[in-house]
Amino acid sequence: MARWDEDRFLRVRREVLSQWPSGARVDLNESAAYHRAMPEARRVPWKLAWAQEHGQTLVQPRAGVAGLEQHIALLRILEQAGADFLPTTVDSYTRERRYADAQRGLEQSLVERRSLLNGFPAVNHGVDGCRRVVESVNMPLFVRTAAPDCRLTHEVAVAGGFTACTAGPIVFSLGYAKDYPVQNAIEAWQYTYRMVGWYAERGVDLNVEHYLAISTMVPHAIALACAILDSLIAAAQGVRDITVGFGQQCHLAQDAAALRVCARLCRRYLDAAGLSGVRLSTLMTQWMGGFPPDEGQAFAVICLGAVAAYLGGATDMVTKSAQEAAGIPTPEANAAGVSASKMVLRMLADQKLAPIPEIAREEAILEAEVTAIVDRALELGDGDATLAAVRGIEAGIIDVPFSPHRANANKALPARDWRGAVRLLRPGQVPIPKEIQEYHQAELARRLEHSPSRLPWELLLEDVNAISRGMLLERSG
Amino acid sequence: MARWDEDRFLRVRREVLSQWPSGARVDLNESAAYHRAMPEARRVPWKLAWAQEHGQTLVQPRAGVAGLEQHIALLRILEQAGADFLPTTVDSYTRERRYADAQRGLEQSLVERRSLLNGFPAVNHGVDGCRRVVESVNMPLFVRTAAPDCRLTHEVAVAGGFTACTAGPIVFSLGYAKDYPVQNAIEAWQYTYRMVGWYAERGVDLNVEHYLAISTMVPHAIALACAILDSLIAAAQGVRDITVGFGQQCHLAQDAAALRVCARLCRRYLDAAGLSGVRLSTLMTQWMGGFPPDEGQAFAVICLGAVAAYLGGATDMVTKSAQEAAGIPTPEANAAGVSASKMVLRMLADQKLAPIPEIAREEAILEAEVTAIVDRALELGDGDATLAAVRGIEAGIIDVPFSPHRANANKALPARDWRGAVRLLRPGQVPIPKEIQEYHQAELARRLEHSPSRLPWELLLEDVNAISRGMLLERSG
Amino acid sequence: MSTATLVTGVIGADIHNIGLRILETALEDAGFKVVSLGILATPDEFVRAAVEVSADAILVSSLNGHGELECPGLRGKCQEGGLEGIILYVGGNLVVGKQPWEDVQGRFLAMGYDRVYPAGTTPRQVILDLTNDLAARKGTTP
Amino acid sequence: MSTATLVTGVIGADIHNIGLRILETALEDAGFKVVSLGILATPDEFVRAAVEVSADAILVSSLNGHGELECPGLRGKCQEGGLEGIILYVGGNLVVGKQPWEDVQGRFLAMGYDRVYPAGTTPRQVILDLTNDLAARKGTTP
Ligand code: B12
Ligand code: B12
Repeated sequence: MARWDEDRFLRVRREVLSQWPSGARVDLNESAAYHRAMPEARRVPWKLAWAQEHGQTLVQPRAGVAGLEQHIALLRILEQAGADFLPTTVDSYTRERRYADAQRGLEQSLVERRSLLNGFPAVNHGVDGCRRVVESVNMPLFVRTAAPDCRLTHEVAVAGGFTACTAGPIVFSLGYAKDYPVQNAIEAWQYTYRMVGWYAERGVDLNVEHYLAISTMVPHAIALACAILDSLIAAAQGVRDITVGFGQQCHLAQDAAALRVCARLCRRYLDAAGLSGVRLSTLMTQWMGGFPPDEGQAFAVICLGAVAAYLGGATDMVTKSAQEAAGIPTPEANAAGVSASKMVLRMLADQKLAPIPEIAREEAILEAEVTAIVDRALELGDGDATLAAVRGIEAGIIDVPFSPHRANANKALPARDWRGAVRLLRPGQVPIPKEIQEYHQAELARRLEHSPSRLPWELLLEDVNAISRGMLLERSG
Repeated sequence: MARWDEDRFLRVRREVLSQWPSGARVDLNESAAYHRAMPEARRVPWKLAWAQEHGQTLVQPRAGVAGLEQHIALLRILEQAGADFLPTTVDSYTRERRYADAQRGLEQSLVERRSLLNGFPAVNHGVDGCRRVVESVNMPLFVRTAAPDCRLTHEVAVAGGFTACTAGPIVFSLGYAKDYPVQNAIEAWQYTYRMVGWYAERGVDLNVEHYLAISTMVPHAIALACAILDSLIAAAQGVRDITVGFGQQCHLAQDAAALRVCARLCRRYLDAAGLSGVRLSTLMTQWMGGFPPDEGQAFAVICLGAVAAYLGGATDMVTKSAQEAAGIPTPEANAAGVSASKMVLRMLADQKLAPIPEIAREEAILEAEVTAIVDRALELGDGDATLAAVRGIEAGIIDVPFSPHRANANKALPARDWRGAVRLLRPGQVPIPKEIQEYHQAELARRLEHSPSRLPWELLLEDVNAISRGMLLERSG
Repeated sequence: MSTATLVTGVIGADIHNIGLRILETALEDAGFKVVSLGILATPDEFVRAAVEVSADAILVSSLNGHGELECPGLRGKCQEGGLEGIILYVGGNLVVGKQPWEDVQGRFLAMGYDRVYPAGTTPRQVILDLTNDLAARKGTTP
Repeated sequence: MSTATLVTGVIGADIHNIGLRILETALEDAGFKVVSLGILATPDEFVRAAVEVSADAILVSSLNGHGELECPGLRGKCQEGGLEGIILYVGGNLVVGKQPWEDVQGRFLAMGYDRVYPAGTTPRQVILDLTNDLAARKGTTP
């Protein structure tokens, strides 16, 4: 996992930029100068640092439509609603590097005057399109994409003035790919990280955000292990500003605990790997599983997400809208998700409800679990995070429930316990420490008491659907 | 505060029933028989007991329109959304016993096909109209009115099959009257309580709900003192099922603490007065002050209310809608307030986040304050709750900020402290124990540090408006 | 700083006094003499008080939604009482439910109110309008 | 208990597999033979697999909103591949945003799908429809 030398980076770069005509426009030096001319307050890393200093939790929605003007109009509405960061969610074609299809979708969208794409085709809009976006709003921007290979998107978006991107070879392989080899994804991401490092060397800080988006019933320990390994890989290429996080599971103590431990643990592994000088911040995205179609219920999930972010002291929270179950939200519905979330955070900001013993308990459990998983993976990888990832996945040490990736073991079987906490019913090869696994079993047994005849997968289906049906735990009767 | 003998009750009753033609239809014995024939599950007292046994928090909205059919349609939508109790909010004319004006408003509403009244004119619809309502839905019903004298409304509504009513001479004098003497209000309420007692003697349990609705910046201690004294007055007339509560102040620890102490304290005073055999339950109504016009922000207030109700283990919670600031909500908006609230409660139900030390701390403070106020009032009243109320108000021992009543002292001046908790900046004659008042001052000082030049009333205005402007504490800058 | 006299109150069967109290505090702070009727004030009480103190304006608050039922006729009563041309403001949650503001405003202007305010109006705005309207009546600039 | 063979997959640049996995589990439980292509399946892959296993039906899942861009043409490819009259279902969040269901359904029926399902459809419903449709093809009653 040695740092790529600049030659290698620049060699691969030629090929990356040739994937679509807009690549030719990207000029690293010109971009670095563009970034250096931006006011600090419009840069993600600066604002994250500011938020940490002031104990604030920042909020950003997800949003993206095909057309440039429409996208700008959308972002302005979100800015108005109080978003601290603005997103640019990239469409699925762009994620899969199907730029010609994205072009077709973009053109058809302009003709039909509605977005047929589920996001903003950043590569097709090119560097100047991205700069139009960045210059049309006041808040710092994230480019939100997710795939095993996002190199061209990041070249274009960063040159376009974006100061943060979603990232990670492990989180994006296991979450967004089927047969793209993990090893290859790592290389693709090392490229992006190296690019971020290149900017950093020139005084241009960019933030990189690591979290496992597929998180329906994924225990926080597994998600954090992935984010930490990705962070090690990133830092090795010179990334200096990293956010680590996970998706809300709707159990307040577990969610808050995960926020409280994640940066601390990540720091510990960075230090052990001799990777110093990295700024860390934390993120929680609101519930990433199926949402309730009822909009009142959806607001409940959103607001409980904000309560958890407050209890855990998140630096950043990604919000959902009350239309989540129905489809891409209207700008207004998206804005209401932002304003509800911000309101909860503003109202709780000073209340100092902590310490809460239950959160501390979940912290201790989680810390032991994450440590066990990452240690074991690093052991398999002879201390190298890239090998740890590949071999850890192969060995089922890292095993993400519901992952669409063929390399994923699919042996770990989660379930909610009687209090709604996500536990491992069957750990598979995930190296959960013995006492903790016994605790999981005991807590799960209390739930199973009330439904003794159920098969594990029936339980899982029940848990997957519960929130969209308006509850955390299905009730018998 | 001796129990009225039946003769006195029946004598006054003739006059009460003659206030409007529909009074003639009320036949106590026939009504008692009607109630006895109702299934238990459709009675408020039964359902409150069930909820307490099962550790559940029930939810009810407020709602009422002029027309009978429209009102039924409205209640069915709320039932559909998951309301555990159904309301019938009575219009302002009926509250002020202006039945002829209510009749005019009702008729005009039917002509214009929209409700010109802000509630359901229960007296005008009469016993049979009320029974149509009760028989058209499956959930138990509350009649929600508020005035110094609600006797005829309660005669009609209870005969109409309602099994609970909002009540209280002190809470309704200080909250809803200008110059109606407190002494007279007590008599009017003793009548209603005696009526409830009359039914109870015949095996028909009815619930009576006591809370101070005017609660913008009213410290919980003052509100609970009022509700407890009202409960003593009620129980003395034979009421056997009482709910005590207050309005959410949006400080989680204070709200949860108030829920945790209110029934316990009320029981202590009932016991001391030799009033046994009363079933007590607890209530919190969601924020009763000005709401934010932004609907996302309004959902945040609503959901935080539900979080507080969960933390405090409320038996019942009255919900608001996201249209609160705009006016009487559409049935759908009202329903969304119910479903958001229920969703939060369902999701948190099993999580067992307690114990939370901060809540225990506020409990101790509150218990000491309430005890000091009620003890002092009872002392002034020579142990008689009715005299305690009259003299306590006269002496400013009970002093409700913003009360429109002329008898109210208006010397107590509240403010939020640096953490958003409501404290007394100036206690006036409210007998807050010395150490606690010092604590209030210290906590307030930490807030004032950041705004040293402000006058107390400027601070109050700031606090009154903060939530409707989207925050708990106004920020400088 | 104005020295005009105002009569304020919450009209009809309405008990919402918090908004009006805040407004009154601000008006007094701005130098107005405020005579407050408090809650549950009848149209007759408004007129009687205004005559008694020779008020320059009457400010009517109505939040509970019964504005359409309570507020018509006040202008007529003022005229009968000899308060020809007195400034009449009304404000609050004037009708039942969420209705387009233009409609609501139109209805109350038609009743003879000089200005109509939605809930959430700031005292600053009211003071500004009053100062202008009073000056206009006197033919001066504020 | 059915013994029919189904080809399932998530079409196009779409990676949402949770819903389909759950559906597949339920279908297998109900006795169907399920051949799953997983995520990111192209129309050609659907046809190739269906030919290979002589499938009775193809179930296409599309959640990411690109259904309108990815789903047209599959019926034509089936016919070219010799899968005359094969049962074609499609389901998920088929279009971008919240659109009236009748419109959406109409668009996909016009593309040649036999049945169109919104997100949130229960496996029970799908099993019922499949059982009926398969029986109808064979001219039997289920
Ligand atoms: C607090 C409150 C109460 C308290 C009142 C306490 C009190 N003594 O004032 C209590 C709980 C007792 C109460 C009771 C009822 N309420 Co209420 N209440 C509210 C609430 C939540 C806030 C009002 C408030 O204090 N706002 C804060 C102040 C500072 O703002 P403001 O009132 O808007 O006042 C400012 C401006 O509007 C302006 N202003 C006000 N008047 C005037 C007049 C003039 C001339 C001018 C220029 C400016 C002006 O200046 C003020 C200062 O800036 C509102 C909804 C909301 N806004 O969120 C409902 C609301 C007003 N209530 C309502 C109703 C229906 C009732 C009840 C009938 C029944 C019920 N909901 O249970 C009873 C009233 C019974 C009766 N006889 O009137 C409805 C009215 C419906 C409508 N118009 O469509 C509302 C809108 C709630 C709703 N959405 O249903 N209520
Ligand atoms: C979980 C989720 C994700 C996970 C996916 C994890 C995974 N591997 O599956 C992650 C986080 C990775 C993800 C990513 C994205 N997502 Co997504 N996601 C969701 C979410 C929240 C839940 C989906 C889900 O799992 N539901 C639970 C299952 C059990 O239900 P179901 O999917 O409805 O499936 C049932 C039925 O529909 C039916 N069914 C499904 N398919 C079929 C097919 C047939 C033939 C039949 C008969 C029945 C049937 O059977 C299933 C079992 O009952 C939905 C919104 C929602 N529903 O709340 C958005 C949603 C589907 N995603 C969306 C989008 C846009 C994306 C992204 C493009 C970008 C983003 N939002 O960041 C990327 C996708 C990138 C890509 N290349 O595709 C949009 C789609 C927009 C639209 N259609 O208008 C949605 C609706 C969110 C939104 N409102 O914007 N997402």
